[in-house]
Amino acid sequence: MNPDKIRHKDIDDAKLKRLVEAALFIAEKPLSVQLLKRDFLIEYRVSNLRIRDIIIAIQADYKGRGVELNKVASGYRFQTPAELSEDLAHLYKEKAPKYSRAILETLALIAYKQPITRGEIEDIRGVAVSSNIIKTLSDRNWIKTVGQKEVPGRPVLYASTQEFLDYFSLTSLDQLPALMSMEDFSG
Amino acid sequence: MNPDKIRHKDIDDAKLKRLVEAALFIAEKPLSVQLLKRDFLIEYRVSNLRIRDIIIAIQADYKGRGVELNKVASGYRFQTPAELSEDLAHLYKEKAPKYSRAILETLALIAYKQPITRGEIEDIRGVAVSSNIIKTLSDRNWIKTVGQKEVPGRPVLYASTQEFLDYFSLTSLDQLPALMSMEDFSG
Amino acid sequence: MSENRANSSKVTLAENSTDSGVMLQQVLPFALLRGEAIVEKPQDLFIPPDALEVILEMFEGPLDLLLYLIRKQKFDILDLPISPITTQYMAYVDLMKDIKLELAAEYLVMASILAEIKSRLLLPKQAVEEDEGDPRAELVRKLQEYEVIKKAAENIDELPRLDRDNFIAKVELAENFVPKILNSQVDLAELVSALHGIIKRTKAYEHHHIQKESLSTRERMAHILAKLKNADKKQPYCDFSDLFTIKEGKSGVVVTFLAILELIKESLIECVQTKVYGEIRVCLPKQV
Repeated sequence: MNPDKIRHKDIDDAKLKRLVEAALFIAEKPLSVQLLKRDFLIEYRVSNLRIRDIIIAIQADYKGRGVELNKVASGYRFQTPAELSEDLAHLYKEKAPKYSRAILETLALIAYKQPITRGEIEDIRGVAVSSNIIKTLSDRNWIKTVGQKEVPGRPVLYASTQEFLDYFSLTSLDQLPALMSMEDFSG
Repeated sequence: MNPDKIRHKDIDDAKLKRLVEAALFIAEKPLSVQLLKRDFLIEYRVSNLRIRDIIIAIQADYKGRGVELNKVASGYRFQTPAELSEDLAHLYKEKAPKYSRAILETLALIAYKQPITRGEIEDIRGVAVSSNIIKTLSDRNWIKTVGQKEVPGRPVLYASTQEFLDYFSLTSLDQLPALMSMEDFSG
Repeated sequence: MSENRANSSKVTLAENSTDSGVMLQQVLPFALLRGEAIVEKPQDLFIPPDALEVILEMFEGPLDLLLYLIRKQKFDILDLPISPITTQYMAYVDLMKDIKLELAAEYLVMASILAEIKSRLLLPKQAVEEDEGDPRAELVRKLQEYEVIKKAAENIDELPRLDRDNFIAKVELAENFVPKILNSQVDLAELVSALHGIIKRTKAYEHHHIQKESLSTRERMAHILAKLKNADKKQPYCDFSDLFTIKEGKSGVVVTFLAILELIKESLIECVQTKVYGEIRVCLPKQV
């Protein structure tokens, strides 16, 4: 088809702006001026320059609003402003994977045997404690360092935190469940 | 966790408006006031009434623009206004599925006569309702089962869903076109 | 369309049909074909079987076919002329049979209903009991009920639809957007079971004397260490008496005292007394 034949209708600025705005909102991908013309404005006689002016006008309209019209490599698209990302993150909550056995054992040892060094935890568990485990528990604010042990290397001592108690609805550590009695594992 | 504990930060109207606007644009589905509160505003102390006022303000802002904020059954969503449909539709014409009369009549019976059993649908239509029809409507989430009729065989009762109303941009069942009245039968 | 095919009411050309067509014996009103003009079929018109199939498939069942015939002839549905309607209906059914269309059972059931109503209407008036009423009433009711739904379905089809008439606005998230990760949930029982796991694995664990009673002491030990760690860099110590809280009572004092003893034993703190009977100061061990 001859595009000149199709592009015959006039369109006023108000209608053009509505149409461009709608097109940018419903398109699956960023729209360039060319794509806008080809896919949404094929029936109208409208210059690239005019489309560009309309886009600039729309960009101005959305300054300081909940969405903004940005230029990316392949064209224009509506995006949320960077400042809102943190607040919007709530919608896309993702469940973190369940804690591994290693994390739970490390946490248990810190809770029941605090203050305790990483070396002591490794001694009891019989395997190395990765930095990731300590980081995970620290990031969660469940453990904290409470000093250093006066042994060679001055290793850091770990203890549980108030947040740890709060999470498990405990008022103090002695509310932690009693462990099995000594006889149970003396054999 | 106690939600009252989380909802503590104050938020001014300008920020609230930006956030609600952004949330409505990025959400995958229509957002009710409740959903907005739960998923986007959990950190803020904000009343339902205030959110509703903000929504009304946003609706006013978008009057005559390329998209408008509409209320449908399950909440609010931004969609293109009917006046632009013709200009926008030609690109998407192939994408919109067509539904057979069998499907539409079954859907109409479920929408207007719910709760209704398959046997009752067959009775009114005068033909058997194939499992494919029920499956298509269920897969689209337009119908759901809402129990069993206390007659021999305890057949399943079908009703329409919010997604059905959302798809047709309706807020409730009473917005469905009125059924033919008796006067329409003469002649 | 595919739903139509699966519908048991469908009328389909029988497979391997060798009929090349059919010569029609009588005038039949024909349907709108895909919205195109009504084909008023001359008597000798040859209708290709495919076209017939399309026409007949337009009917959703016997009620739909009857409604079509009634509307086409501008009959009054409330005063249904059974005789001509039955004749025309039967002609359609015969036609479907003639071209070996697989005829849904419902069409034959309707044929017998029509025949029965017709025969009852032919009975002398006095033979019909008063309270039996109009034999057509039930059929008329069904036709009306079906027409209401047929029209409702057409109305639904015309409602604005997503992706056809309405389009949902979509907005991308900002580049710096990071989804919020919810912390994993831990059960207190899991924690205890983790520790039991260690105990079972570690024979040497008997030395560790983990008991409920010692926990308050261990907690206090951690508190004291934390307090000393956070102490002023210029005065990196605590007065011994400051470690006790009178409000805790005797048992609290005992716990604190045990904690201090345990900390000294493990060389985690040091106690210094600068003068006789002077205040005892507790501090972290001097760095080497």
